[in-house]
Amino acid sequence: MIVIKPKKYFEVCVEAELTPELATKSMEEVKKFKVYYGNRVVELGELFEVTKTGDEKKLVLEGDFSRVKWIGARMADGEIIVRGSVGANCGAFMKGGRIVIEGNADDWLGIEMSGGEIIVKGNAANLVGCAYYGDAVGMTAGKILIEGNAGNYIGEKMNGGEIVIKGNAGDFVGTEMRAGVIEIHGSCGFVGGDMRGGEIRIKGKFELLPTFRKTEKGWVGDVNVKGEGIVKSL
Amino acid sequence: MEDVICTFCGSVCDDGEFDAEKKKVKKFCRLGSAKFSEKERIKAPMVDGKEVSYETAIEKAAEILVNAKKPLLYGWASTANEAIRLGVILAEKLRGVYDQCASVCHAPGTLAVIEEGLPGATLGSVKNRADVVVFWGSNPAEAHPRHGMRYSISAKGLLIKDRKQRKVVVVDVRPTKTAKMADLFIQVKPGYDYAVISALRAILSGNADVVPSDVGGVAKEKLLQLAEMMKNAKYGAIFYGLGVTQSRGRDRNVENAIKLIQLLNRTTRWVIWPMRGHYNVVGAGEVPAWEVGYQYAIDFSRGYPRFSPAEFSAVEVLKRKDCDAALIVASDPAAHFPAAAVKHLKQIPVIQIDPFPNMTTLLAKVVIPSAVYGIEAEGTAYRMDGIPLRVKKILETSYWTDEKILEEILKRVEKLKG
Amino acid sequence: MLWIRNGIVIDPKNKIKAEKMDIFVKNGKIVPEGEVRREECRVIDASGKLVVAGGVDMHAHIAGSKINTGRTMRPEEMRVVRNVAGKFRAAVGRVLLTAPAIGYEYAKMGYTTSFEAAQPPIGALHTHEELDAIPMIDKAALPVFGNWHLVFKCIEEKNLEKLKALIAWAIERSKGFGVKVVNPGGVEAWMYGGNVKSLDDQVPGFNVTPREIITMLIKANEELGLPHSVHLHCNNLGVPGNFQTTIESIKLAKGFSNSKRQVLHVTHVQFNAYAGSSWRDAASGAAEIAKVVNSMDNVTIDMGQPIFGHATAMTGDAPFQFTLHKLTGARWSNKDTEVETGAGIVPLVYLPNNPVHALQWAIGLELGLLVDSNKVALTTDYPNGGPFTEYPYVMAMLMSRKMREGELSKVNAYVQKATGLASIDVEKTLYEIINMTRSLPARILGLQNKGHLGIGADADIAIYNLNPLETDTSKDFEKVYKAFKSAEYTIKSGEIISRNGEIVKEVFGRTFWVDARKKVDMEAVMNDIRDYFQYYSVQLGNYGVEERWIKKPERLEVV
Amino acid sequence: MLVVELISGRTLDQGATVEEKLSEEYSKAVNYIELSEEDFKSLGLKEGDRVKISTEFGSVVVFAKKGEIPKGLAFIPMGPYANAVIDPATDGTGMPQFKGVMAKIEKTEEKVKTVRELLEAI
Repeated sequence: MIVIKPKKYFEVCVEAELTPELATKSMEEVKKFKVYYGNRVVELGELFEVTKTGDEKKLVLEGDFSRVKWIGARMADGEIIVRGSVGANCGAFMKGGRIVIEGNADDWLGIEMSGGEIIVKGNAANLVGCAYYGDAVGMTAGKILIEGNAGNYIGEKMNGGEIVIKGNAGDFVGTEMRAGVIEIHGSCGFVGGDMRGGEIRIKGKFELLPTFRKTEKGWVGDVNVKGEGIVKSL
Repeated sequence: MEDVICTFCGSVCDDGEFDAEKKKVKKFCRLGSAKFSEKERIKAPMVDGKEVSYETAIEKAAEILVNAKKPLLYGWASTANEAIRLGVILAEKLRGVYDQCASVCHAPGTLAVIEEGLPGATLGSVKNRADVVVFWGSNPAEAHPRHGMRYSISAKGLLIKDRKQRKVVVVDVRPTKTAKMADLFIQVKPGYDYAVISALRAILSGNADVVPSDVGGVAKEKLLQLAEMMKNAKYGAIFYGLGVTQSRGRDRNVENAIKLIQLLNRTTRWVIWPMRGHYNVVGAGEVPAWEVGYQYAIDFSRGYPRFSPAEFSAVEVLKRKDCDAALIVASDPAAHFPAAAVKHLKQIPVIQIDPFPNMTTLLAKVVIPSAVYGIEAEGTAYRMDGIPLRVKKILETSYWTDEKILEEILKRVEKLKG
Repeated sequence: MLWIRNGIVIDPKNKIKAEKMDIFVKNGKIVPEGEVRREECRVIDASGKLVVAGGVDMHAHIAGSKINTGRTMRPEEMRVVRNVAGKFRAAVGRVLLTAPAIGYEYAKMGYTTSFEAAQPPIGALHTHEELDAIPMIDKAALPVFGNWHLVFKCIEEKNLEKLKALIAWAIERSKGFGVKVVNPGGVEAWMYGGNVKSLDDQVPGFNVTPREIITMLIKANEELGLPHSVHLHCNNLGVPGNFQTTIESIKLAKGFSNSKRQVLHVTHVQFNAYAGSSWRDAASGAAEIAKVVNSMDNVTIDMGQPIFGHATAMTGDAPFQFTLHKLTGARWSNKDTEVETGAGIVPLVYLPNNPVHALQWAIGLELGLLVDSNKVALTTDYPNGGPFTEYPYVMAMLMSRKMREGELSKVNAYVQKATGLASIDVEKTLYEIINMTRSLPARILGLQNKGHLGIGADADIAIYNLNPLETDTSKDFEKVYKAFKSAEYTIKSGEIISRNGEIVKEVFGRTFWVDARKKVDMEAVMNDIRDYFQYYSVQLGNYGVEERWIKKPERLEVV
Repeated sequence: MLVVELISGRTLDQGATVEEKLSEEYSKAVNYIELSEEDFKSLGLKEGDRVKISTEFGSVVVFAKKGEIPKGLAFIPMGPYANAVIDPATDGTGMPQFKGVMAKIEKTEEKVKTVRELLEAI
């Protein structure tokens, strides 16, 4: 297990594709791991304090990582615990393993993830589990649990997996969704625009688009894409 | 001088007549006339408020930019392509961020293009063929005053000869000046454009039965009426504005509208186009697109371009305090950005290149005055529909052009970087 | 000054078939040995290497509003990083490339000239700005004429002098190179949601037919004596059964002749070579087309070869693009352009196991194999058929039956029954391939100093790590592919710009444009032009491109 | 006190003075809010009166005007006054929500700041 702690406040955001894979490397290698500090490429050890305890495939990120982007991107296994908040693109294209964020997550959490689990104890921002710019399909498998609130455009083009939001979600949930489940325990705005499949369950209030048909299964649509998505109360 | 080209709004009218003696322009609208009227200028280059030579200001600017970990290069919508190209190359060289005014204007439309494409036409096509024109969240009467006369509402075209042969629809949240000229005005509840467009698509695709009696404050009968009008048009055009790009839904509104256009083209002809604001905001996106692949919100920190408005648009970069210097060209973010973004701009060294003093001048460390394209300098600009026009130099000036200033900064930067 | 020693030269224009010889370069030109002092030359040892002229791409979409909208629409294309900024520009793109990437990738492959194949005249300044941004290569653009109301008017009036004057005026104003015709009449019909289906359909609103448009444009083009012939994208592109229309169109060239070149070039014929009545029974019409082309001495074609993988369809053929959008459900851009033309863009991907895609792939190859090597140029109609960076694949395939057999086994079996590819024995020789990528396209375009290594030619030279005397192109296809993928040397106007597939020097080439104004009485058309400008949205005085706005213009005057 | 949905946008006056940001004309072109006649009356306003606009994101004092606008909606020309109160969230699109923020409007005696003062206050 490796514990990583920022040495200082970062003047501009840092991009560090930290994955549990790092825990399998020697301290030397970990410290030399390349991260981007604005337009400078620097060594991890220059910006972060690093300590290693045992061989577990696990990263513990201590402190505020809200200015560090791409944490856990493309990770395949192992675990990352963030004892604070994370910056954008956390868990992007993740294939497996687990990320626990004790604070908040920024935009693009778990984009196009195809496996694994992300748990956010605080709030998440926008575009959770979505398709990245120009891509056809968002999250395909895995689970994202947000214990607080989430922002807008959650689960856009989602094609599998599960997103659970214990609090409220923002606007445009599950737009162009194809498969998978989004569960919102609070309220949200528009739901299911051009939804083709999958299910959105909401406990609180939400705004249904005028293109869904009421059936026994719930609201089915979006009729504009001959969709068979289901929107229903939880 | 005839055929003078206006460098104010995205209509880029090119039929002006300039009287060099009186320094007045004829034929243009109030905005164009204001553009060509004499006004207060930044007198000389300044560093920390002190007047200096161009060379000194440029030296200082280059120093700031080279030392920055993440310089933001923003603006570009009111300058010529030649300057923009140098700006993009400078951003690439500095490994900074390039963003342009569209990101607080029509860039959500660009996100929609990424999703669905852009089924459009030049303004000349609309003028010649369009029998139905819809202004959706756009208000040319105030933002593009001659658009209606030259291209859309009352333009005299080949197939559509005048206003009588054309139906004009305005969809907006309030009865704008443009709405007064319309045959049909549809007032939507703010934030419900997406739902209204979805309802129209449902009606047009034979699912009118699911549409409730009221959508976003619009009665179903009215939606049926609009759908009927759209279906019966021989050649229709939607011109959308900031009413949809700056409100709830943003790019999703435009995306939905494009899907509506796709559907309409199965039975008749329809096109859609954004009412772009600044005279060359199209160039500010097209130039980086061919140079580095993207239109805006481009980060070069890794030595190659990456696109992400969520991270690299100027407002996000500033709000996140994710830049440590800024070069502002032909724009005034201090006036036009939300306070939360301006706050960081006040904390970092700012270099401004602009002909006119504005709010950004007040917070800039280095101020470099420049010539006005279309009046004092020649260069290429793209009208809102992408039609290229060469704006003219009609008056002499001692001010340097943006192009020259940027060329010199680029040279200094290259030298400093070794 | 350069001295390329002991290379094995293939130069089809000058009938040099793999001869060991030296080449001398001075002031950007190929010169006789006597004009250089050997001791002042930089010497390149090309022993055992293939030395040929720089490649000439005679039909690609490399600049202007279409490709740029394509880039905007497809950020996912831009995530492939080809060069990190440093000594040279950052260059990105998977198939759709940025302007710097286009120049760099051509140069790496030993290509030194490329023509933008469709330019809406009113958008010419944009096209030229992008051409100016492409480093490394020489370039030019072909303005489109086949759906322009002014052209229709001249044809309706059967006024050839007027049409000639219009062409000369438009090519000068757009700083263009020749006469491109895209789906004549069909794009105008699209303005009403339609298309034209045969050469004899009347264009809506006009008393003209595609047959008349093509014929009269050929006539005008020939009387003007432009360097290049009419460059035709046929009607019915992408429609099963269209090979008949293509053959009919090709036959329109009968009765015209030109001692220097063809009188009609038909482009990306693969997309216009389908037999059958629907995609369910579609088959190849390549053999029939090849027969007709081979039987005529005044027509050339290019392949439009699809490459499996990503591509982006972008043409002036707006109705076809909409059909493609309906078929695939993919993103769709469209641009109706004043009273001149239209365009459309749709992303696509060619999959080997898709019967239609496999059919298209096979048809392209059939055309390349069955048509006389002096009549078919190698293209992918970039980015419609795929990347130009895979030209080496096409080159190797045309030379190796063995390679084709291997590839055939990987594609949908539908190809076996719908095309004759499997039974084609033809293996083009290296000489023929060099012709199809150099001498022939240069001749088709009318570029006298390109595509060959004779005295006076531009010193655009490619040296490949391939000994033609020792290579069996039929068997060594992998080696052939590799060699052509990255030239050992690419020399542009006498400067070494690329080595072993790495850029070593950035240069900017010239933009050719054709001036035929002296051949016409411009007043024959000016009144009509003035009158028609009421239907434009710009002033006549603001229309067009001045030479001084272009970085390195080169005017070719027709006298 | 009144709660309205606030939108910002272009006007001819704003456009005609946008290159003279430090002039009084510009300030005049952008330092007001348009309210429906009904809302205007309900606040007991007369032309030239000032109101304080407060949102979750800040507050600003501007002149009040009667405008042709539905009840419950208010319009403020794009510019620094509007930007003191609009929602800066871009929701990942890069575009702040310049149109559509709930705002509290109340009559005030506070003065309307100049653009310089506005900038200083940020």
